Amino acid sequence: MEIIPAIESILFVAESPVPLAELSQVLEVPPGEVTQALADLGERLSQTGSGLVLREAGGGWRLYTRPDLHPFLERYAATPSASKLSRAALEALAVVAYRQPVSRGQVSEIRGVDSEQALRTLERRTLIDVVGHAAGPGQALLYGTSDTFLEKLGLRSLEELPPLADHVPPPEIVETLERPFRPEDPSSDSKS
Amino acid sequence: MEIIPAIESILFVAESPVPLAELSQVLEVPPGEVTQALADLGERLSQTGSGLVLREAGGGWRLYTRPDLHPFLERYAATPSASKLSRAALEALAVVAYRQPVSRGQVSEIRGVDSEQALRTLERRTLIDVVGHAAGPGQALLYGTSDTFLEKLGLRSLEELPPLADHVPPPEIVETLERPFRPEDPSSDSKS
Amino acid sequence: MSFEVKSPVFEGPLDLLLQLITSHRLTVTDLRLSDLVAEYLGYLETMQQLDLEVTSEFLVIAATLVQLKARSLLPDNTEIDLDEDLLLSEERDRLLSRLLANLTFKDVAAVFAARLESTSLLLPRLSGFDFEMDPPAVDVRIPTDAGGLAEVAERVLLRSQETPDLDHLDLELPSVSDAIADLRRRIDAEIETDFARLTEHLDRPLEVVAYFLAILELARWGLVEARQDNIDAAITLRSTGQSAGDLVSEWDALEQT
Repeated sequence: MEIIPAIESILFVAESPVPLAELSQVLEVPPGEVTQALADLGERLSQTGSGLVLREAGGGWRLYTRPDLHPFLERYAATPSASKLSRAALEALAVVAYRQPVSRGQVSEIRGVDSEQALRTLERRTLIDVVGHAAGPGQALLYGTSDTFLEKLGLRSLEELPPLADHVPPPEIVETLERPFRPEDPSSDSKS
Repeated sequence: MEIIPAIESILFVAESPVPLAELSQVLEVPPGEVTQALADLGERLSQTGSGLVLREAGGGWRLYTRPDLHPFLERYAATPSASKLSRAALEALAVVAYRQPVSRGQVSEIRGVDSEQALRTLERRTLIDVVGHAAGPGQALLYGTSDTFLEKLGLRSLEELPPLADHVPPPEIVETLERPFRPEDPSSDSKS
Repeated sequence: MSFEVKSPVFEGPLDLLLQLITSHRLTVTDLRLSDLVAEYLGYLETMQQLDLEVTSEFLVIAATLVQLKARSLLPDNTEIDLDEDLLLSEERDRLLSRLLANLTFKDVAAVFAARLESTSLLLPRLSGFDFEMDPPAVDVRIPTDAGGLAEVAERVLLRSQETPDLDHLDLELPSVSDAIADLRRRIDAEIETDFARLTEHLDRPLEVVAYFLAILELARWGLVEARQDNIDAAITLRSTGQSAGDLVSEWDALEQT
């Protein structure tokens, strides 16, 4: 009977409402049982005085914070730990600031790690915006910095960003990195 | 008695571990009561078979999915697992953890091999961070571990790192190491 | 000299020395320096580059070992230069303490690896505030100023330009079987997806290669349909909906050896 906690954990990490069919598929359990388990989960949350509620919305199921607790969350939003950007987000912000417009793939490539989460955080905090789409098959979203970004750094315009040192590779070189995981640099791979 | 669900809702939305002091400040409740409420919350989660667990690590408290449910979350496509750290990166991380602030040269010296790649990997994963510059002509960058490191290792603070002495090889191994260097070793006297 | 890739591959002279000692292949009196040199040169070949720092360190270690060996071969009544002897024993002690420190940190690394492995099963929630109507205005704090941001950008951009990561040299090759298992789960769940999306979480080119081999295998079994309209297009993948039963990949057997 591990379906209920399994559903709870999936809804906890999910970025958006999860459709019943998807839960059923992931758990390999018929939709009817999932529906029952969802009802049990909702029941448990309300009976044990949890701070979370389960709701069906937007074509799926999702966990939310209890609306009557939102005043606490408003106050939490103002604390240092809630407002501070993580190191990963700061790196992504620096890349977007100096290489905009730039796609998620490019940011990930430059940083050397997947940067989806970091960009999502920056977007949520309105430091970056989607400013266009890349040409080409994928039409990847392109990000740029926002007015909030300028305001927070006390800049009037992007031209006021301090110039990077001369030894930093210019964007043209970075462009060639766009295709993920190209074969290694020919200069270092002469032996194979 | 709404402290427990209030804490639960804050930890639900938090993007990093929340320090006890901040919870106390947001809830306007003395730290002692918050500690009690955290204990009660952890207790309720485990007793009601929740899919979530409460942990203290990396300077604060945070909710996580239960480890045994990880297979379900892997199947739920949103959670690709990060690739494991290489042995080189792990060893460099060990040196940084116990010798911080430490320069690349010092890490390389201790490991007996150049550690630039390893340190770069650790920086990408935000497990280490540049924490300063060495005095002196080169002004080498100095590395230290990050809050992410503490959280990922399940440590409250660096003081919780076990003493390095616990990791020194046992006498038998030291003996083995010394043997080749002892010309007067009786075992090698009998050689010819 | 052969190019065989050994597992575990040693890292540098200190590590090599440790491995030789702990595998009982080395005592100073019967030390065959040629072995040490051969192994080390093999190591350099796999690195495909000559790291001067490491090489000079290797020479220091080798010289110390040779001196120790010479000393041990002298009859006991030979007159010895005491200063030289003292220097030699200092050098020996230094080498020993470095070996000890090295082993100590290897032990720490093993503990870290185990801890990281266990906490990797714990997933935090990352989607932030969940208000549907009116999320609170989080007062974002950029923890640096414009100059600091430029420094971060410089570090990240320089890092991106540097030589390819050689980390794979000290790791076993990524497992194709694991990639197959991962892909089967995810392609099933996502119904239709593409190769870039399935591999975007990977750090290393070799891992991507493993995933590519895995896709070929899955296509061969008829579990996955792969399509690419032209050479620049994304490789789209869809599950054929066929159940695989207990198909066993040849990779399983291959990778177990």
